[in-house]
Amino acid sequence: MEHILAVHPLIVSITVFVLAVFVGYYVVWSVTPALHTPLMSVTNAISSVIIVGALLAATPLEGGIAKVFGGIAVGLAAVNIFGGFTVTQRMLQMFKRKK
Amino acid sequence: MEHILAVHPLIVSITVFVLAVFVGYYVVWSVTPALHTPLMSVTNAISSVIIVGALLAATPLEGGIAKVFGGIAVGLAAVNIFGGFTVTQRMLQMFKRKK
Amino acid sequence: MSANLAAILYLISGVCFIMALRGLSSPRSARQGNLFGIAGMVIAIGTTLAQTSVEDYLWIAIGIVVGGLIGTTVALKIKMTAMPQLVAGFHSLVGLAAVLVAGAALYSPEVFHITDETGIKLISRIEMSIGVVIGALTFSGSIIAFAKLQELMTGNPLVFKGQHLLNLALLIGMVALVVVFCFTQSPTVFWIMTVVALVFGVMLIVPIGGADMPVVISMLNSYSGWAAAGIGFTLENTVLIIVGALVGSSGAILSYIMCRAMNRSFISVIMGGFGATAQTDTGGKKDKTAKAGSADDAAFIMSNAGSVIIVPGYGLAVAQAQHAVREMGDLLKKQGVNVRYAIHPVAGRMPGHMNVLLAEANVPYDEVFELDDINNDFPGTDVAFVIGANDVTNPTAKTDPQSPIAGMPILDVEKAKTCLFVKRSLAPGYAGVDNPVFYNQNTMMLFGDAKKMVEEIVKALSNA
Amino acid sequence: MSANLAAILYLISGVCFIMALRGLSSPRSARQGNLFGIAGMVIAIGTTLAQTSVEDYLWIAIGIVVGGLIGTTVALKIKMTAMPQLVAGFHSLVGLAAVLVAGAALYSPEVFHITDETGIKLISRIEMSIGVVIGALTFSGSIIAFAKLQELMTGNPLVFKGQHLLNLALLIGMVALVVVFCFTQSPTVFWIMTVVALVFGVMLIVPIGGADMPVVISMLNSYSGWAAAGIGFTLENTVLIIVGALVGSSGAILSYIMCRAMNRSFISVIMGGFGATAQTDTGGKKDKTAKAGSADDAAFIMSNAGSVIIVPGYGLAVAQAQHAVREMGDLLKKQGVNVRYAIHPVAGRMPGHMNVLLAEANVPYDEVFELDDINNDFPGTDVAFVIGANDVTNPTAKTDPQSPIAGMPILDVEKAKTCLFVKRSLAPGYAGVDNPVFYNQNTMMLFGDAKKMVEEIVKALSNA
Ligand SMILES: NC(=O)c1ccc[n+]([C@@H]2O[C@H](COP(=O)([O-])OP(=O)(O)OC[C@H]3O[C@@H](n4cnc5c(N)ncnc54)[C@H](OP(=O)(O)O)[C@@H]3O)[C@@H](O)[C@H]2O)c1
Ligand SMILES: NC(=O)c1ccc[n+]([C@@H]2O[C@H](COP(=O)([O-])OP(=O)(O)OC[C@H]3O[C@@H](n4cnc5c(N)ncnc54)[C@H](OP(=O)(O)O)[C@@H]3O)[C@@H](O)[C@H]2O)c1
Repeated sequence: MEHILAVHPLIVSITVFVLAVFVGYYVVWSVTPALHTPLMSVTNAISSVIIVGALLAATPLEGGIAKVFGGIAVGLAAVNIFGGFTVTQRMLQMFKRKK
Repeated sequence: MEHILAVHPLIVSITVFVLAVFVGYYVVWSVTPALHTPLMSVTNAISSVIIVGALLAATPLEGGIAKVFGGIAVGLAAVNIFGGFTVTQRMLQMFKRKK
Repeated sequence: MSANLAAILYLISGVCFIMALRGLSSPRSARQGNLFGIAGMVIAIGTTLAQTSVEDYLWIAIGIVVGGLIGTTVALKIKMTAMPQLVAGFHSLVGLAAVLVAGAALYSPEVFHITDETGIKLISRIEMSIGVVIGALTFSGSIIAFAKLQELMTGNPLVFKGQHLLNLALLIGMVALVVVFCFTQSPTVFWIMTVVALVFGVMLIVPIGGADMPVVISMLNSYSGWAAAGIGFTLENTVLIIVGALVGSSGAILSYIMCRAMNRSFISVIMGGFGATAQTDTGGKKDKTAKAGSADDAAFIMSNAGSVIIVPGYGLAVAQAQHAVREMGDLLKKQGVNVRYAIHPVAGRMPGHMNVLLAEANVPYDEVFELDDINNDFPGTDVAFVIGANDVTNPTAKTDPQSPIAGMPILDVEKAKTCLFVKRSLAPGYAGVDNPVFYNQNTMMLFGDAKKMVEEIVKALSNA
Repeated sequence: MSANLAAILYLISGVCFIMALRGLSSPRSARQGNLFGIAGMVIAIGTTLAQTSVEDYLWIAIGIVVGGLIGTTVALKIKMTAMPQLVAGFHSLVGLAAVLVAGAALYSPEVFHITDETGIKLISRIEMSIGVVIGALTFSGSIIAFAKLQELMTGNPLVFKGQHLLNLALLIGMVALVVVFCFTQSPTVFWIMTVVALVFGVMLIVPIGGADMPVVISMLNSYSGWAAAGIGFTLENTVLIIVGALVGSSGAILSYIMCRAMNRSFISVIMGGFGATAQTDTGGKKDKTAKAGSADDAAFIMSNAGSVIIVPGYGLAVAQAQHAVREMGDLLKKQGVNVRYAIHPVAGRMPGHMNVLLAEANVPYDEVFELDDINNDFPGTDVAFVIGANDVTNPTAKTDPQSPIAGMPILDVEKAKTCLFVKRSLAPGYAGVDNPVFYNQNTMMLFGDAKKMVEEIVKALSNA
């Protein structure tokens, strides 16, 4: 019997990835065409979750060049996160029903 | 930084489960209503994948009562697997387009 | 086989099962989907057998051969009208298998790698007890559902005083026993718990009327899925978790779809006794008269029509009239009539019931339409030919908010120029509500068994 | 924070992102979806910061405040018509951030726990190089796309001899450098590889015409998703993997939808030069004459109509005429005219472009219909008011299999009783194909800038 504990972490990642691709496939197809532009801007915002990697690089006390890279990456990702969610919210706020 | 290696296997299972529930939700809603009866029979067949557990119990050389249980469970699951896929196939074969 | 390879194979098997359900999104891809399902099962079994811990193949060879033969034979012999029973019967087996697997884990935990210094791991004890309880109530509940559908016992809801109290007591007892087992690991407690769950399963289903069984079956299906996922957690096995989630969602969604299409709450179905309370609603319209007609009349009307929409219902299944209906449709088409079929989401007694029957009779699926796709066409249609259906055409659902079917979407057959009803009497259907369409000016009742009546119409059409 | 808790929180964050996209299935749930997205981001960042390894908050505080301010300001100031540029610009930042994260991992691998006795783990080296290459080409490619859309450089495809050969050479060079880096771990090789990827990104985008940019942006979006998933593999981080898969699918599906709606293959878009080859197709019909009309004529026709369907296209965005159109629609509605909007899936220059513009002008979304939902209504409609749209109404798509838009579904405006076209000339649109509807008996051209023309119609309607 296989145990996930004994399994290489890469395989766990692959499992998560494969299932997430299925979820992504279905969830994107279910987006209504009228909201495809907000979809583009919101995926832009959420793809900035790579800020997680940038934070790791930017936060050790001693980090040398990696720390500089991390700090800049945090800034760039922040532009996207704030910009992406804000512009999406702005667009979505405009979609109204008939009063 | 968390590492999945260092993470309890239960949490890995939960991750897989949560994603699989999303997949299940979408994939079932996308089934056409005309095929809801075959859906019932095919889910019946695939839920017999618990035969995996039964096989583990049935196959050690020495197993005592567990081995008996496992053997019977293998048989029951087999009824479902063969029966479920066969009857589904029979039903699906009947769905034809206009010639 | 290395643990890594096995994990990858189990994942592939899980993906195969996803593809199996995905295939059902259209009749074109459905058969291929089923093959995916079979492939997934072969991979899962093969991977397990290729593990080094497998030593003795005898038992499982016997189990697979005997079980496989029985399953295949039943599946090939069964009539399409008996699908609800079959599904219920198969379900009970899954439940029992789950109980046995949990039992095996109790006696040989080392095979499942679920031991630690305390004996069986605590988390595994919890998972095991949940698995056995759900398995046991799925087993006994499905048996009762099977018996009701097969008419081995009365389909009437069995209700008695103190029922809810008894159920509550059983539930509390079950939970208490689970807790005790988790502390003691006692096999005796384990089996008492199992027996209580078996009784609980029976008590859960007896108050539910035979016709509500499809909802119940889906619910049990859902339970068995979650049970499989539970075993998946115990074994840390990806494919079991994936399948569990798929089956669990599928059952839950189907129950939801059925309840929504009937406009009833899931709770009210589970509490039972629906048909009984509703029947009182029928009076009032009895003084009106319905116009009755003959097979010849029907044949005449339809052969002069430009378009006919056939609306099948539960009576079609009872009378096994699907082949006769197809024949009638063919004759009409040959005379240049545009023939289509309209299927209500809860026509018949299980989801997709009518579609399977029509498919069995070789009706091409592109002549068969769902409610949403055809309902607007009734006003422009010459004849609505309703056969063995009743509730799904009852406009009371729209007009009377007190009616038990209030809010249920219906097929607007009354808007067709002429409306023909094939049934044996003016009796109401499943929901027990009188149908005002019977008494309309443009309605003609064709009293008789659905199959016989249609065969007579066929005869009349061929002679003309 | 324990690794287990962190893993659970990352999973929750991933689920939030799934819910964010799920919200977009309807305008009603979309804003709530966006809040889910924000919550997911907060959880992901919070969880990372709560890890014990975080020691110095200064840099990141500066980064988040400065970046956040810039991002918010841009997002609040940007015009809705500039959305394509904005998305391209933001994309380039994600690409650059990915390059920097990979660079940081190169210099401080221990922070990322990706070291073993050989230095950086082999698998992480592979993942890193894939991440940096995709990140770099996303960065430079998006910059070019931005420049073309913002008209900082010509939107024309830049094609030269030996282009494909050069690209092939770059691709091979890149792969070779990845292999060398994986063996040597040399930072020099890493940066050369990055530079080659940057050049490759530029070369990939220059041959593509400005108007094909939306497909390209989606494609880059998809790439950046897969790059994020790659970093997720390196960090074994669930939320990165989930987001990567979501974004990757989203970009791929949007490119696919656009290509399908234009009836072109993805490959042909990427190979570039579409507009150029098509323009030859225009001749032949030039001898026919189109009937021109004035704003007063249009106002007269529409105020006497029972129903008007407004078909907006790219010209509406160029002229920023959405507010004027809404005003016109309101006036017509006040006069009892049934006003609706029909949106073609590729009207404008990015998916959903027209919907956003109309929403900006306060057109309620229940007056706005997708092609499939309204196309059958043109025959019963009095006036089709086409404003700044061309290709999406061109029946050549159905009649001429040689046409570059052959097979693209179109809005059947010509079937309306009267068809009004607002545009500046008889010039063709994006695809360069002449539109025969201009010359129909029941068509009237309203030559002029879309905004000015509609404002004049509004004036005429208010005076009448
Ligand atoms: N499909 C599902 O998933 C599902 C699940 C649970 C419940 N239900 C419920 O089942 C009902 C389905 O509606 P329905 O319109 O299909 O059926 P129905 O309303 O139950 O009516 C069936 C009719 O068929 C007639 N009939 C019975 N045997 C016949 C025979 N041999 N020949 C001719 N007619 C015969 C009966 O009238 P006579 O006695 O006069 O002949 C009866 O009125 C709905 O109320 C639905 O909520 C459906
Ligand atoms: N939406 C997407 O995602 C997407 C992506 C890539 C490509 N495309 C392509 O873009 C095209 C979209 O079709 P479409 O019908 O919306 O646009 P179109 O066919 O490009 O036509 C736009 C028309 O607007 C007119 N126009 C331009 N500026 C104007 C102004 N200021 N005032 C009035 N009229 C003006 C132009 O004619 P005049 O010069 O005579 O004024 C032009 O013919 C399709 O071919 C589609 O394949 C779309």
